[in-house]
Amino acid sequence: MNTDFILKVENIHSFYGKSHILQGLSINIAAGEVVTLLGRNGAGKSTTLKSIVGVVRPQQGTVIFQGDNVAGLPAYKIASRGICLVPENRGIFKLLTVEENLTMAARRESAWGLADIYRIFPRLKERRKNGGGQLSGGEQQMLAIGRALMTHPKVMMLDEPVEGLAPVIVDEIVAQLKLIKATGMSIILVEQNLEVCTQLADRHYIIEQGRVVYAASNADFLADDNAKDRYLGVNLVA
Amino acid sequence: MNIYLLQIANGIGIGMLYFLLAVGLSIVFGLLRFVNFSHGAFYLIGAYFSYQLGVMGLGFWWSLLVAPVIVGVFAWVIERFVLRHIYALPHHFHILFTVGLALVLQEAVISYWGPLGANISPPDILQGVVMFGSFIFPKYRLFVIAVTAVMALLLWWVLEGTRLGAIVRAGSESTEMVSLLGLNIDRIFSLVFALGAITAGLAGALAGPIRGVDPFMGVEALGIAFVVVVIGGLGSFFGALAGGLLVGIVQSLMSTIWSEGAHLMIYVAMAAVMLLRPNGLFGRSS
Amino acid sequence: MTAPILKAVNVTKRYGTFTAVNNITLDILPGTVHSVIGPNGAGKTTLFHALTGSTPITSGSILIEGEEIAHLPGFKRVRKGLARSFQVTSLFPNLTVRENLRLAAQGTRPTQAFNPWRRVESLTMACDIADDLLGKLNLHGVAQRLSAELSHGQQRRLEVGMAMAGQPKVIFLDEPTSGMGIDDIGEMKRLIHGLRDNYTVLLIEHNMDIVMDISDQITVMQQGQILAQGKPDEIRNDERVRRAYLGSMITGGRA
Amino acid sequence: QADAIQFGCPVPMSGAFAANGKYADIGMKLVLQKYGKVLGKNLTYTTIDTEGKPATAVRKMQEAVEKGTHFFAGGILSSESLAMGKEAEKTKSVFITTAGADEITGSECNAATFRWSVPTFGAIAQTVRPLIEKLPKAKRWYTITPQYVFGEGLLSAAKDVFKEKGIEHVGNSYHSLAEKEFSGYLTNAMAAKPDVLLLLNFGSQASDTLRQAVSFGMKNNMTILMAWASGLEQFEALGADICDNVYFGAQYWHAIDSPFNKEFVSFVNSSLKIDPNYSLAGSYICTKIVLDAIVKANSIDPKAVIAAMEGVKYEGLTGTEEIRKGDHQVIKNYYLLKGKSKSKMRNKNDYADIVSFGKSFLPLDKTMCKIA
Amino acid sequence: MKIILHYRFTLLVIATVLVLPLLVSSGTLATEVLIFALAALGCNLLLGYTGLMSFGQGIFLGVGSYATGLSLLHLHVSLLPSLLIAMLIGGLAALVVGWFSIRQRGTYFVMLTLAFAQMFYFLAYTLKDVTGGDNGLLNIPRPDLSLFGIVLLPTTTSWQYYSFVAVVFVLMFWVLQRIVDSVLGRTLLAISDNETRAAAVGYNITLFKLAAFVLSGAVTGLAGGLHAMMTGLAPLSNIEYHTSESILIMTVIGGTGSLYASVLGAAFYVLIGNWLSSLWPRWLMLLGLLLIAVSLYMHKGLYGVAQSLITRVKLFRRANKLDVAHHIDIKEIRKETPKETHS
Ligand SMILES: Nc1ncnc2c1ncn2[C@@H]1O[C@H](COP(=O)(O)OP(=O)(O)OP(=O)(O)O)[C@@H](O)[C@H]1O
Ligand SMILES: Nc1ncnc2c1ncn2[C@@H]1O[C@H](COP(=O)(O)OP(=O)(O)OP(=O)(O)O)[C@@H](O)[C@H]1O
Ligand SMILES: CC(C)C[C@H](N)C(=O)O
Ligand SMILES: [Mg+2]
Ligand SMILES: [Mg+2]
Repeated sequence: MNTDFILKVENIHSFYGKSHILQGLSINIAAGEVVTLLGRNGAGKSTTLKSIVGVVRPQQGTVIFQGDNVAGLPAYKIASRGICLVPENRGIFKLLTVEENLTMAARRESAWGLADIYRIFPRLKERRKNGGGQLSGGEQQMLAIGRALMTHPKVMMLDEPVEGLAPVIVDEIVAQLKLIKATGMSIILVEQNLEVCTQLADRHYIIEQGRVVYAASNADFLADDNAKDRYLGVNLVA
Repeated sequence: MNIYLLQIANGIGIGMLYFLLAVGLSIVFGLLRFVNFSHGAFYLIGAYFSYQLGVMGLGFWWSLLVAPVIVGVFAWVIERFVLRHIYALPHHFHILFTVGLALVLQEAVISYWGPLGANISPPDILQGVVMFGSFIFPKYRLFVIAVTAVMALLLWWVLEGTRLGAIVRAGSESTEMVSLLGLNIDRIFSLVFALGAITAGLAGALAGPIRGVDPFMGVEALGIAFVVVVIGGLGSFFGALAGGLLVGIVQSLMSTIWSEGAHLMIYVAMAAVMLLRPNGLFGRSS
Repeated sequence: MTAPILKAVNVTKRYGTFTAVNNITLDILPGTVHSVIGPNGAGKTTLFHALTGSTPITSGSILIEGEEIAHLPGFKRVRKGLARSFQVTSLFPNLTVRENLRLAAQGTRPTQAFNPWRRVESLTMACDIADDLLGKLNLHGVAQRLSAELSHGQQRRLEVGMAMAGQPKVIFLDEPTSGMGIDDIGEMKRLIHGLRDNYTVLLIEHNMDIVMDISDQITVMQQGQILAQGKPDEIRNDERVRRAYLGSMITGGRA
Repeated sequence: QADAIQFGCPVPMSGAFAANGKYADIGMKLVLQKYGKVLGKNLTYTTIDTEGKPATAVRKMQEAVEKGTHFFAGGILSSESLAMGKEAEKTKSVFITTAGADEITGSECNAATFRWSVPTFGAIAQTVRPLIEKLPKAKRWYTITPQYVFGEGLLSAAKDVFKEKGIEHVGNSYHSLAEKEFSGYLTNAMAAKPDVLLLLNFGSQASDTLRQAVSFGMKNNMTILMAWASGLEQFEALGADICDNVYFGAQYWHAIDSPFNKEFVSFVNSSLKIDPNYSLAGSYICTKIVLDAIVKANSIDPKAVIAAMEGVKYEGLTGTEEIRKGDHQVIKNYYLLKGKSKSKMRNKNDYADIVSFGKSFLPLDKTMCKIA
Repeated sequence: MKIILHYRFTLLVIATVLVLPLLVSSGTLATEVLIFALAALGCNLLLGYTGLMSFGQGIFLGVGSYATGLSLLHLHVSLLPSLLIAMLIGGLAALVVGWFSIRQRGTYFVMLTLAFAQMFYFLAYTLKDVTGGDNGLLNIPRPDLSLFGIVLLPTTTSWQYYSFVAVVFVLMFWVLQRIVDSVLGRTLLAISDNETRAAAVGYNITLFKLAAFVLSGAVTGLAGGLHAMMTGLAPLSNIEYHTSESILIMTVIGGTGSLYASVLGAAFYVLIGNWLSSLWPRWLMLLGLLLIAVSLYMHKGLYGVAQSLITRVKLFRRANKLDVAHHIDIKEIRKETPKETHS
């Protein structure tokens, strides 16, 4: 069982200054799987992603990626091993053109080329010579995902990828994420939008105060209104 | 030939050296987002290293090549082991650090080579003058123009035409994001910092035979570089070029028109540019 | 029929050759919640920037209660009764929550803020507004914390509070719920709904649940232009809007 | 320590004139060591780093006075020396300097201030005049002048000589004290086609101008004269190739053929293994003048010492020197040197030959000095 | 007790002014400390409270000393009016410099102030009929403090002058402390925190920053005036780049957390500089190393160091006194400890 997981996070503790955010959190993800992290604002979802990729250094616990403990390595080393985080703010380089944003991230061994990205996000091709700062929110999100693909990740982590996007764009992005999933990519998704989560994910974790308080497969979770209610306050039961 | 034309030609000669002096400051400044107050000190040690290598018998050409490289390595070490740790701080700490480093370097130069300056002779084939009609130009200054022009092309290509250049520009916006893409931004910053120092060191080594070396040449150079960058625009390669040439030409022309004010006029030119284009000739609006 | 409190006439904003807002004319009636929706990049935020003076407009005219304000810089429009929140949270991170609100309240009387001698506490008006808002925003418990230390949801609430503190006539909210948890969203919805009693609200929002529930009027933008305008029901049933924007409506949960 | 005689050496130890300060400091140390004790009291001195800034100089001088120092020899820059002269008068001390500005023993002179160096009038008279004599065909002269009192002083003195001798002054370029790039001025000078290029700037600026002039090939078609060279260290910095065939004016040169100088040079040679330069020699002789006056007055009361200095005649570095009572100016020789090629140098420091020398000073009534 | 706490900084400054003469034997040196402390206060007003890093403070010190010098020499005014003129001219110069540079932010602003410093230097250099050029203005008198012909405070000796400067300094400190605690001070803090937000809630940020700049210029001008009287001259070097640099260094060494930090910074810089320069001609190297050390290890400046020392002493004492409450105390004290800056 153990060997099946491409990424195993075990009992990590992370801090911002003195405040103890992650308090012994453990999750894992198998190759080709999509899991979501759910939870209220401030539960520690983003912090979990940051701790995995090394932007926040976990002070305890292990992050086993493909059999090696990567906890404590600098972010760029973890990223270059194949864990790519698309952060909440998307991190588009405003001074670079769309195309430069993509090409600078390219890896020689990457299965994803510029043409592949343009095929799934034709809008980016239209705006390829524009500066990254001139894109709308949705366009930026597409660029961020496309750029992540260029780094040829084995695990892609998306932090609220459809936050603030219009429904049609959300549909578009969800559709593309399904395609990406179909290529066998492992994805960790942090998302507030339950609809998006349940459409994409195989399993769900709910995080509360820096700990996993609930884990279930997609089907179980869909059926469990109680859990949704209790942990997410969706008020479906009432 | 008309004296003004002579002065413009001379100004171009001065200006290209100013460009080389300022461009490193501008690159480091625009990309690493901090003011390197030790840039002048790199110019200083570039000049002194080439002087020292010359004294040790390495010959002009090798000294010219090796001295900037030593400066670059030195800067790389400083960046790699010290400077790096303060990037996250407010920018007055960067200024404080680099001002401190400049002082240390300057005083170290005085301690080792003494407070007196020294002379560097250009190699024999670059001695003497070239005549264009009645127009006289020292061979060595022509050589400087040629070297700086080549450097300009090289730098431009690296920054705008290569993936490295794109990464460097990206890094100036968000280092964290660059690392999230699996790129070692720290190495790139060290590289850029060293590159900036190399250009300054080269400028110093080139300036030696024109101006000699003395321990306070760094302070003066830093002042000029600032004016050039302000005129040209923060972080802009072409800005440094335009600014350098403008300052050189203004300075040169003014020495015929109103010699008392030649130095003041550099600053007046700067004020004029600031009024018309607050971000400098080629600056992006902040 | 009441006169519009805010009128935009043929407002155009270009970035270089790109027209982000194209010849928009809008009437905002007092005491209403007027939502602006539209796909990403439609120009909603840019329209807000143009109306509140965060960016100068290329052409057109903007009238508040009949007075032309298009030429005024942003800080002067505040005195005419405009206030805004930002799509990306923009607070004074190193000041306390209460001080954030106090400063925002003070902004309508900036000459007082020039006083180099008066103590902050003696400006009772601004302090009272701030204390009052702390209650309304449910931020009493964190009043003395630095705003940087708040959770995202709390910061978003404070962001809206910053706009309220100026006691404006028209309040511009740019996606106040972006990135909020589900329970916080409900609270935010009530908060915005309550604003209608005292202010005129101009709202950008992607959460259709909120938009459809609390709007009096909706303007749909696409590619810098107005696509449709009307009451929530009209918009919900407008076929063009459905096609261009609402899609399968997953964003609003099961609205 | 309390009854030691305390000296102050206020010179720039840091900053652009640190080189001068360094040697001046050595000069004072040497002479105090040599004297050992005076009037049965120990001699002590403090180096005061003026940083080249008048305000710092004055502030530190005030501090030294508060600690009981009343004899100061130093001041390299005109501005700091003028300011310290004022302070010396206020604090009833004695100050002797080697700086350049005429005001020190001219319009700003005072009872407490003395100056060893020859003012601009004499520097021009002893360089421009002999050169005109030597080069009767050189009728067109071009000047390059730093824009401050010292430079203006040299320039106006030169203009007077030009007028008198019927020389055509074909142009002048002013430059600021911060200038390092002289090619613009030199381009201008070349266009004027002068026979002589007269450099009126000082220190590293003079070196830069000369160096750049040589690179423009100007040595080939005109004669170059640097009216006020700073001495041996400048030759060392420039090297023999550049100095070859160039004329220099100098306050002091280690090869001066006077009995006291010979003694002094061999003393320095033996104790430091170097030849003395102007800063070292100036500081040495200035301090010596004060020491001798203390002995003569048999008192350390500054007033008495001043009285003892006034009008005194002594064997100095440039031969017999005399302190003029009316303006506290030392009447001494000024030298015209000519640089020689490396092959002709007999030893490491034999950069130049003395071409001529002499004493030229404005008469007292023209100095504008009124010592109350 | 509350009052003491309220005026703790002003009281601290009074104590400093009284203790300084015991530490330094020279009145001139002590006076210089206070004068540069004043200049550093002006700089801190910008750096610490408005978020503006000015590399042009030397301009205001320089014009302040010229203003005092010229008014004493040519207008024959008395002590206080001449200082008032220095403040006025300092403020005016700041208005001009600020007008052009304040629209720029961050690094670009730094460069502009620096370039202006150069420009004013060359202006002063070129206008030698007014400023005395390189020689500077000489013979500036130092009038006694008198009212209607009655001498209230003579300023002849250096210690007499020190007492006068000390009074002026304490007064100015109190005023400035009051200003940074005022509505204006808080608004400036807010602007330095987030300009966009400040503009969006109605503040004319350019105007506010300009006000801070003018205030800073006036304070620095006053320092320049006092300095001119102290040395009896207004030299060109007061307006140099180096002066601007020193003022800035003092401010940063002191720390920007509080106005009192600037007093510490100036005292440290002036005294250490004075001491080191008498020990070793290459003392600037030590200064350079010190600057590097501050930027690497002492981000809150001397003030931060002092603060944490005090905290530690308190902690130690309390821990000894009350063993039982130990745990709670440590927590409480932690809160007071300045937050570490993350690098
Ligand atoms: N840079 C930071 N410094 C200090 N505390 C932080 C920082 N970033 C986050 N926190 C705190 O850490 C906790 C977890 O934050 P995190 O961003 O991981 O939450 P989240 O689950 O992603 O929430 P959201 O849904 O709002 O994005 C919160 O209490 C937050 O206040
Ligand atoms: N500073 C700018 N320069 C050039 N183009 C810009 C600039 N700001 C915005 N744009 C462009 O204007 C268009 C409208 O952007 P705007 O931010 O107003 O969209 P929006 O409707 O608010 O979208 P979202 O819902 O994603 O926030 C976008 O295409 C964007 O790329
Ligand atoms: C020493 C002097 C001859 C020249 C010096 N530059 C001065 O200012 O006076
Ligand atoms: Mg998050
Ligand atoms: Mg928007």
